[in-house]
Amino acid sequence: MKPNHLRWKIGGQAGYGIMSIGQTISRAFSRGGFFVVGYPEYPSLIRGGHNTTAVRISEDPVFSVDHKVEVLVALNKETVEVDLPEVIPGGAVIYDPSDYTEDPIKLRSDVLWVAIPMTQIVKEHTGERVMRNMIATGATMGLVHYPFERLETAIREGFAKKGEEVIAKNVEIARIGYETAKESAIAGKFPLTMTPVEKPRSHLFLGGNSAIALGALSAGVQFVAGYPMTPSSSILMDMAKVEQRYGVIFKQTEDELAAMNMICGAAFAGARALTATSGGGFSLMVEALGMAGIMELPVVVVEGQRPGPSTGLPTWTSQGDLLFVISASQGESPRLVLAPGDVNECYYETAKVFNLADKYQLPVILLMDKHIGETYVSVEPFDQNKVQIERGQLLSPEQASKMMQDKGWTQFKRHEVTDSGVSPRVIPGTPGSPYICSSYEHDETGWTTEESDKVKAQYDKRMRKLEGLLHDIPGPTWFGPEDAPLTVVCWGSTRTAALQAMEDLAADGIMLNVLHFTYLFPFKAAETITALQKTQQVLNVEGNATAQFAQLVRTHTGIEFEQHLLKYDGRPFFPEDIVNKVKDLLIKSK
Amino acid sequence: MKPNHLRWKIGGQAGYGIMSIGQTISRAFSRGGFFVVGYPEYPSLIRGGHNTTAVRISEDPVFSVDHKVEVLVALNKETVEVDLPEVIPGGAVIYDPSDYTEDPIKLRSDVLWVAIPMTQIVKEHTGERVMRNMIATGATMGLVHYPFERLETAIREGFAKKGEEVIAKNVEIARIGYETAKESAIAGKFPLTMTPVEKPRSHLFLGGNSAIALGALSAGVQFVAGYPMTPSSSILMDMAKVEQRYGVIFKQTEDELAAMNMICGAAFAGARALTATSGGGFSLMVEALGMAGIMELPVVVVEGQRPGPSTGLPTWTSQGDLLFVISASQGESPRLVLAPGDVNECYYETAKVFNLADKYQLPVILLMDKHIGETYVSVEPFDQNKVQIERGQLLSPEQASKMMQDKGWTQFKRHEVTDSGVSPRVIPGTPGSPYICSSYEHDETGWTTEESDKVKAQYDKRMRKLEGLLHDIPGPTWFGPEDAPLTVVCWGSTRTAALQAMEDLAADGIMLNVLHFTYLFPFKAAETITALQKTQQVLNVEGNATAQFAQLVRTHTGIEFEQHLLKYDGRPFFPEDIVNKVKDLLIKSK
Amino acid sequence: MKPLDYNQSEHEIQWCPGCGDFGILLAAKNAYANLGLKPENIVMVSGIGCSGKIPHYVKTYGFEGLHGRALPPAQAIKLVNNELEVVVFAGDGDGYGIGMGHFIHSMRRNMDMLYVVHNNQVYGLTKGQASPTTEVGAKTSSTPKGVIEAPINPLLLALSSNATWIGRGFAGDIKHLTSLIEQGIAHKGFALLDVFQPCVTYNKINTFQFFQQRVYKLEEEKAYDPTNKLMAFERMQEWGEKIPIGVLYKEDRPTYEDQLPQLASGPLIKQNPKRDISELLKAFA
Amino acid sequence: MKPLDYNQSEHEIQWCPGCGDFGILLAAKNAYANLGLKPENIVMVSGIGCSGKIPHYVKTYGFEGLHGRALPPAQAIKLVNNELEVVVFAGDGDGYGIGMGHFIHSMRRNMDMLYVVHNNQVYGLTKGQASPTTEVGAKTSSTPKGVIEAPINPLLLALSSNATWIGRGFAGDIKHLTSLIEQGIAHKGFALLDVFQPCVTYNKINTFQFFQQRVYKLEEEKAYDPTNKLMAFERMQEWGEKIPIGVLYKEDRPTYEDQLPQLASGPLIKQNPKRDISELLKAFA
Ligand SMILES: Cc1ncc(C[n+]2csc(CCOP(=O)(O)OP(=O)(O)O)c2C)c(N)n1
Ligand SMILES: Cc1ncc(C[n+]2csc(CCOP(=O)(O)OP(=O)(O)O)c2C)c(N)n1
Ligand code: SF4
Ligand code: SF4
Ligand SMILES: [Mg+2]
Ligand SMILES: [Mg+2]
Repeated sequence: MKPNHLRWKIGGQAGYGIMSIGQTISRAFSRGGFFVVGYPEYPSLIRGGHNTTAVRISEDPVFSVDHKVEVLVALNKETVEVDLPEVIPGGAVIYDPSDYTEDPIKLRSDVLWVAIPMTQIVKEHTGERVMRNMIATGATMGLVHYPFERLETAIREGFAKKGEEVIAKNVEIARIGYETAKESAIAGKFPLTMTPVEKPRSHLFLGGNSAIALGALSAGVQFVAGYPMTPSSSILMDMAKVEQRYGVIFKQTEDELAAMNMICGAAFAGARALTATSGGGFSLMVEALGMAGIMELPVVVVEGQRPGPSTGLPTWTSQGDLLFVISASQGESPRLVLAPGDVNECYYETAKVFNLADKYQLPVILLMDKHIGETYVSVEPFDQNKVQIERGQLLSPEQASKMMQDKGWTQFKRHEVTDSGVSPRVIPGTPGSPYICSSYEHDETGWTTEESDKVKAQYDKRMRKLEGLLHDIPGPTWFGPEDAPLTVVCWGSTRTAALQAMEDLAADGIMLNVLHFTYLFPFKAAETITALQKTQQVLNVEGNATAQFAQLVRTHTGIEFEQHLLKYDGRPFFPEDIVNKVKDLLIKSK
Repeated sequence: MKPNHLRWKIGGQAGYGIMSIGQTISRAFSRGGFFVVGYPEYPSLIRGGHNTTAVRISEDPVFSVDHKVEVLVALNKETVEVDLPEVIPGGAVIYDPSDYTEDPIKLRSDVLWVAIPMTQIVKEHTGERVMRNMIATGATMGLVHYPFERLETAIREGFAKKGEEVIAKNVEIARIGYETAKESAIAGKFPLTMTPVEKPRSHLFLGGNSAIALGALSAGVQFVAGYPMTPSSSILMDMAKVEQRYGVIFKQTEDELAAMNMICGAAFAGARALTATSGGGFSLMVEALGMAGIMELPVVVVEGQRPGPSTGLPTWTSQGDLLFVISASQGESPRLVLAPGDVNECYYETAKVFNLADKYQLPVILLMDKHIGETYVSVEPFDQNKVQIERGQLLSPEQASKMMQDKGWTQFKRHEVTDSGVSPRVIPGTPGSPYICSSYEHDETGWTTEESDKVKAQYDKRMRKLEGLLHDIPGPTWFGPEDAPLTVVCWGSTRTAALQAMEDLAADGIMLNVLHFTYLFPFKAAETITALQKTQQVLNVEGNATAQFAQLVRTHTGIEFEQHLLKYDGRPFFPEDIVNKVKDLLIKSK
Repeated sequence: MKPLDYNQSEHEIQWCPGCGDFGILLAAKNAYANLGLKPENIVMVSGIGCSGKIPHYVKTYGFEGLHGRALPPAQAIKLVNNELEVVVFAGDGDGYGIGMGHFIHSMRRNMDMLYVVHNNQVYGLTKGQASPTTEVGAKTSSTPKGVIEAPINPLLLALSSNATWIGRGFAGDIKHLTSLIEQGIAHKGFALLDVFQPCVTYNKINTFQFFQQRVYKLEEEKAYDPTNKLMAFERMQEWGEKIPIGVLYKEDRPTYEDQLPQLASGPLIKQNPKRDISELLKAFA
Repeated sequence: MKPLDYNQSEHEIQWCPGCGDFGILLAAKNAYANLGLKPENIVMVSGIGCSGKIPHYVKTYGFEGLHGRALPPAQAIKLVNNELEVVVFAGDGDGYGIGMGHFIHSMRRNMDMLYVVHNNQVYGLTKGQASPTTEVGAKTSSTPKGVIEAPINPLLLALSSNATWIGRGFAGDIKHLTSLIEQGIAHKGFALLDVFQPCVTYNKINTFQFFQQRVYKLEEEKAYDPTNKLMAFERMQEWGEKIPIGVLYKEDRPTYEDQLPQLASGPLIKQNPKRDISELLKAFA
């Protein structure tokens, strides 16, 4: 145990505030200058089931939680049953003695059992049962000797909207937990202390979904349509909250078919438009995705992956939809697919791809997942000034009429065949250039055609856009020492676990580097080949059963990865998954 | 021009019986012992536009029409404008002089212009304008000195349901065409004669869509649900016609979502079930396709490709949906994908894959296209006795109760984890074994689970089915000489053009062989590698812009094809497309 | 059979304590028992939502399909084996939102089945967004400023779509609900049963109390004639201080399956699928 | 503006000669001219079908989307630019079959647009299958033994779904149809206009003659009050010897867009998308 490094986990039933208390404790430490990352796990139920939130707190940057904790808070017996193995020797378990008739110490004698009579305290102080989490949080702070005022501030902020009475009650009850823990005989035996750092950082503290919503708002999104679906609903609900403040329209639709068709209509009419869904909803958007392709409409679709097939595991994570979104919809139509690697990218890349959508007039698929969407981390505050809004070749009425004159057009050629494949566009309301935007194959004006050469010209023009796009997007990113004997290849959300594993292994003297892909399609083949030439041994890590990214790499480069670490049980990669696999490989290759 | 080899094409407006007359003339020759293949082309309109039917007739087996004809029948001026270049020097154009004020001979002097006053004849004999096609057909027969009785029989059969009066009128008018042509001065100059062969073959004469319907009926299909969509509607309409006769239920649904979900319900309840659609409708089936995967339901989906993206070119052909159907739906679920290479396979493979669907309890996607679906050919009569119905591990109530006893189950384990991945199943109505069939991830009994090991066990079990399946399906097929210097690789409907090209090139002394894939997923990687090792130079031929099959091959074998012939203008490959490309390549490689 | 005989005993039920879904579950089991239905002859089909979990909790055959798509598989099950009793359960988002198309088209077909909609006027499982039956002005996570769309009226839609039996129940009155489920199953044709099913977690307006204070039973009103379409039309619009429950409308119309000669010799899946298509082949000779 | 000014002159119109769609096309252009609408301010949105081709034939902005999905893009277009006149065209298969869900939900929203359904009671473009409005008993390629499902009644569905203007026209009476399209566009809110549109190729029952013999105009009947819901309910069920056309129902209800404070300062797309979200970021600090 290192001072100022705490891995903490709380477990209990749904409805007992497991997620919100994770936020509170995280905020308390974040405000003390710590880096934090928090990861909630919960079943697809409204009440009951086993819920947990794991938080990692450190004075150094942290990327990912893992399956080891210094402190476990058990709000019920089930948590002890399920999560006790994660407590490291010498760690502590904060529990409620009223859950036990016998002393639980016999379950494991190498951990400290910190009995906090939460149920009793709640009763004595006329609190609600849900407040046990607050007592436990107070107790945690007491145990690690963190100043209580930090927690008090966090409570004040978190409950700001609930009024002074609620705040006071929570602070009172948290303080009792704090004192009880601090004064308990056992507390003295616990060696870990957390001390606020000297110069607190002004971190933001949020999950990937929130960052996506913020990024879209910064990018000037004007129209958002969607149908709730875990794990992406929160993006929609965020928009519902702010639509009036920021001049956005959020429309909850009757289904995902409507949502996707709506954003196509909005894009046609000139608005920046977004939808957010998960794989099941995306399945219903597939037809209109192709329409956006042939109509050349800039739209942004957030696809938050969860494990399939079908309804699958709604509240868990996955990287199983990669090949699906790349080839979704009949025929062939261009698109951009990317999967942010961290919360920062969720903000900045979202803002950026609105520009790419406009520049190339095509749909963008932002491949998220439950893990990156809901895992919250501390990040440098987003710099709005870095976000530019570039609408591409969207003509003003003046530009349009000049263009028609210059080119001698009697009819506006919305789908003019150009070298770049991109054609200037106008929006309804522009005088003189009415055109038909059609899902049929068409000629340059939009008129339906079945003539071989016109068909081919349009098809080629559309696909040509991928060339410029490929040039505009970055290739993979290297992390870690250049000459590492082993490279972890990964994409999207798996980066956090890989980076954490890299640090953890470095501590063990094992060198590793990471090659991470955010932009996935069109595929940066040349850059990938160059990058892979620098590797000695490669371990491909991804969250699906058929190594979809490895398939993609092989399709476009011929390169086959020999080692895979695949996970498809709904859990994200934890750093130790990678650590263990790497150790295995290195032993074998010796 | 060789005797007994005729390439014939008729062109005119939609609504002028272009398609049906192609059938009549084909039947007349088929009954005379000839091999025929007929290919209709028409726009997405009910009336008007330019429609054609091309027919190739030969005493030797034929695979495909091409873009050269000995006889062109022009029912309007547009046909001459568009199709005249296809007539070979010395060929004939049958036309209606009333379409011209000047003699059209100046358009091309190297062809025979056979003027048949069709409009006038129709008027004189109080026929309808649509009957001009019959006159032209008679004229064709006269021109090539084919016995008129053969045509008369074909007319009698084709119009059997319309009554004697209609038949008599058509025969009368056809005969006038026949005599007019035969007696015309020009006729004597036309060297091509067609003579019925000695022992007429008892061929069937049909397109791939009809063969699919027949195959499904032979396989005991019991439930068909679908929503009309070109080019697959005819399969549904065929079922509507015979449902009462054969104990099938055909349900036209409100949309494709309903159709796919319905066949899942039907399969769950124990029926053999099928739907047919095109890419747009398939897009709406994607979500339920994944459901069939997780529920382990045997269903058969016919996907008749047409050019996309989106509405695209509804009445034209494409091979653009391959990667889409292979990776369609969120998450990963097993499926079988195949694309019949000819009408024979449409029948026999359809019948066979119903068994595979049942054996492995998964969805089968029969990838068709407009070309193979609607191009009609003469084939050996289908042998129903070759079709076996094997329902796989579908337990009778007795078997089910015995199984429960033997295994000591209190609850039926519908998704029992087995080595093969296949679990015995029961259907509703079976006493003692009620179970829940769920789109959530589940344990062996069907109960929703989120436990890591159970999730993984089910996921693995389902994917394991692909191993057995891979073993049960055939690899690619060779056609032509083993040691050819060039191999055409193709899949699905492109086979016919490839085989015809092979024959045509052989006539020019150029050797070629063809490696054709009917079964596409799971992919026969080992067999493909072995097969490709035997090749010298490879030309990959497919009907899409991104060489999807080549991508598939590279993904699974690492092998990259260097030469591609790709077509995506809605037209199928014609033999001369391949012939020309091959000649090009051979010149270059010299 | 007793209601207990339909218990799916091995697992815990996963609804929030006090949820209206418990009432529907109980009433369904009661009705099955009262009608003496064998567990193996019932298929409970559902979509996805809190409501959609119900087939898990009863020892019958179950099919928990996709969100919004309970009706299509249910119809197919009925068509291929019309000896089965098909009972379909949906949520209001599920059945009246994303599933609206199937709902309307199912009614005009009139296949013999009961369609029970757990109408809690909210999206429960996805945590409280507005549903198509949420009242105007209601503040939800997706409508923080209040709903501005008129809610749908499922009963009126059913009346306009030729449903042959239209009922409404309340999950807080299990005896009455049991009887409605029984009648709905017994009815020959498509029966819609909309059920007020308070969501104790996300709907703080349409609570048990809300309905207890408002509902009244149509069958207690002598003058009400459920075969009178005009009467039904008016009564289906009643909302506010008084809200009618019971059978609002019924009529006799042949079912879809009864018009299929293919089924004269018994359920499709009991017929031999091996068939001789020689005659059909002749058409292509 | 004159009707001719809306002509899309470069290409030939691709419907069968005599098709009812010509009547709708003509009436639409008349109505635009009578209302003095600028071509660039009209967006004609359609689905796929013979009906769906109509935006090609008029010199306005057009959006020919997916089969069954005309309404969703239309609504979005209106929402992001409510200065545009959005007129939506659908087929009966398109709008009432596959598009049923969007239809019902659009009506309850009451956005300001006109929805014209080319009701030829058949699937035209796919060559003559039964549609949701095909009459019972009709033999089509998909129902060779005759339809056995009750057709839907679009007007009743609209009445049950809170549409605020419900009309019916006949493509054989262009003057009357023109006036209905004008009224529908002028109405503030969602207007449904169902149009009898004979398909001369595939529907041999519901021909021009069929309707000429049966239709009568409601506005010629003094006693008919289109604001009376009950009257509308009864009249919408009239079918057989006499069939009413005209405005069957209308009411005033605020439109969806009028309830959006975001639009107070003008259409969304005219607002500056650059915004400062500092305050929002604070919530995450
Ligand atoms: C295609 C699709 N979209 C969205 C979801 C997410 N989802 C699951 S349940 C649900 C709504 C639940 O509301 P309701 O149908 O009223 O059922 P309740 O939970 O209230 O019983 C949604 C949107 C999904 N499973 N599938
Ligand atoms: C998803 C999808 N399914 C099916 C089709 C094929 N399709 C095109 S038009 C049409 C129906 C046409 O009927 P209707 O909507 O009544 O229009 P009409 O042609 O009669 O005007 C169908 C089924 C399609 N384009 N897309
Ligand atoms: S969220 Fe509502 S509907 Fe769902 S189980 Fe809880 S109370 Fe019932
Ligand atoms: S098929 Fe019918 S609806 Fe279509 S254009 Fe012809 S007449 Fe009109
Ligand atoms: Mg609900
Ligand atoms: Mg129609």
